[in-house]
Amino acid sequence: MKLSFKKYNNKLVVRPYGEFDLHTVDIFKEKLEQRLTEDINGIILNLDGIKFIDSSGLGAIIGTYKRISNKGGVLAIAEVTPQVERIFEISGILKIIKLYPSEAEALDNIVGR
Amino acid sequence: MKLSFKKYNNKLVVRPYGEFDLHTVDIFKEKLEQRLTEDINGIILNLDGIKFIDSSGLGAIIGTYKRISNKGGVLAIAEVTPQVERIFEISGILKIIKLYPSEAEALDNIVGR
Amino acid sequence: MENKARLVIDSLSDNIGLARVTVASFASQLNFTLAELEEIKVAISEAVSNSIIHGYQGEIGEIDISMRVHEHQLEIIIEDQGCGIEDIKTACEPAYTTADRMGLGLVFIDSFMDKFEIESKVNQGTILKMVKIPAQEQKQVN
Amino acid sequence: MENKARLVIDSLSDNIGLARVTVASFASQLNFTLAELEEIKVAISEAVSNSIIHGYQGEIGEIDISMRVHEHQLEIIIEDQGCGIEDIKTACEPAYTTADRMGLGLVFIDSFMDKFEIESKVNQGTILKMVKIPAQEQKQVN
Ligand SMILES: Nc1ncnc2c1ncn2[C@@H]1O[C@H](COP(=O)(O)OP(=O)(O)O)[C@@H](O)[C@H]1O
Ligand SMILES: Nc1ncnc2c1ncn2[C@@H]1O[C@H](COP(=O)(O)OP(=O)(O)O)[C@@H](O)[C@H]1O
Repeated sequence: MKLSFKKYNNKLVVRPYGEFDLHTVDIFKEKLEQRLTEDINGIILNLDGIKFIDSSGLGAIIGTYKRISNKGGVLAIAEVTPQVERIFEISGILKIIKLYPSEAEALDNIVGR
Repeated sequence: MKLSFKKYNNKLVVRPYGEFDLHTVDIFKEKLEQRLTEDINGIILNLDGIKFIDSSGLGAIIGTYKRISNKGGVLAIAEVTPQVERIFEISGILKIIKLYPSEAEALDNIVGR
Repeated sequence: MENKARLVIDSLSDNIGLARVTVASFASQLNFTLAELEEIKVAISEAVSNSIIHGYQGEIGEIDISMRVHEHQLEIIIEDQGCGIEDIKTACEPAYTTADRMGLGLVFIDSFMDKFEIESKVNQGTILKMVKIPAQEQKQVN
Repeated sequence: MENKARLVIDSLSDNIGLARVTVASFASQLNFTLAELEEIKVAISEAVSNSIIHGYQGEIGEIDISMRVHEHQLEIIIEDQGCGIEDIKTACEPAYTTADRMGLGLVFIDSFMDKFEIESKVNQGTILKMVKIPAQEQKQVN
């Protein structure tokens, strides 16, 4: 898995590429932790580069949600592929995390929170 | 393997798609034979849709060359991918069959023969 | 037509993608849609991950994946010689996990495959049997 | 790091693509370029086709493909229990064929892999052993 990061004030946009499974979750967590500075109160996870996800990848996303919620921040998810959306739907994760069609919309909606 | 055919006077343009190996050579030979009417004196094989070829696929191309040569016609090959070109080079097939960068050039060069 | 293949891998997370790719490639001889192939991949991914994490608990063992195409259906058997499951019924409950994970792996397999069975013996290992039939074939039968 | 996998397939031409995809997927944990992965695919394709056509001569038997990554090199062993090769040296000559084919399969394997060995016993079967090392690794060693 490759990851790219962008920072807008105190929001962090995270964009992982590749397959999101047991083999890649540790890389994801590690790289994210390095970028998760004190000031960050919102994460936008852009998933348009994720070709595959299973329950291990889902677990890492829930972990990210818990991590940012614990410090009072929010997590938004943008640009999911159909396979990812399907997994999200079955898992019930949509009850706690919002999906946005684009990164810009996700940013707009969590800015100021 | 899928094949598409076009006829220009008495030249036949053949365009196979997919992988060219032991599993697909019979389909190739069979479909080609159906289109190889009496009047045809030239075949242009457009290989831009071939993602993979091995010696079995190469054998089917040599077979096509022999088939059309026996009735006094010519075979030209157009638009090969790098993997196909590599196999052609090692095999020595380029000594007997010409490659053209485009279908149009191949047609131009064998028309009137 | 019948066709068989068998993939045996070391229980390393490096091999999860290999297992997915191999099974999906084998499955593609049937009339599965792309969405169905994705479902098969998730099921394989969950099963192989479970053998690595729960079955062998990080030790290196073998995971055996047998595939068969038979009467237009895909049969998959995934086997490990790991620690086994004590209570299969509980293991299958959503959110049940013994390893601080999601507890959704077996739930996903069950919802993505047409048939799903687990056999397991503590200290001997676990066998998952699954069947998937292309929706297209199911329609033709009815 | 060491990693192993083994694919056993029925000797049907339907499975040649499966063998290519599986070996290429396994190989991709090393630093192979796309062109090198294509070379590996050709070698697998030739070996499996030979087992199907020459080894089992159209009968159904098993083809066993063992893969190992070891010290940054890929080792592949392909085995059939088919008719075997009487004269290995002659079989390896360019254009030599007993089945009205190109006689280039073994030549391709030899030119695409870094090491290539054949063991065969008439009526018992044939074993092909190949090694491929990413060009990038070879440079680093020198
Ligand atoms: N192959 C296996 N070997 C041993 N135990 C297993 C195996 N597969 C599943 N289990 C047990 O079943 C539980 C539920 O599995 P699963 O639904 O995949 O969730 P998770 O992997 O998230 O824990 C696991 O936590 C584990 O205790
Ligand atoms: N697995 C095998 N079992 C038996 N004979 C084989 C096998 N592989 C190769 N051979 C023999 O070696 C010859 C040369 O093989 P090859 O170079 O691949 O060319 P081709 O497949 O075009 O004949 C074959 O024609 C066959 O006689």
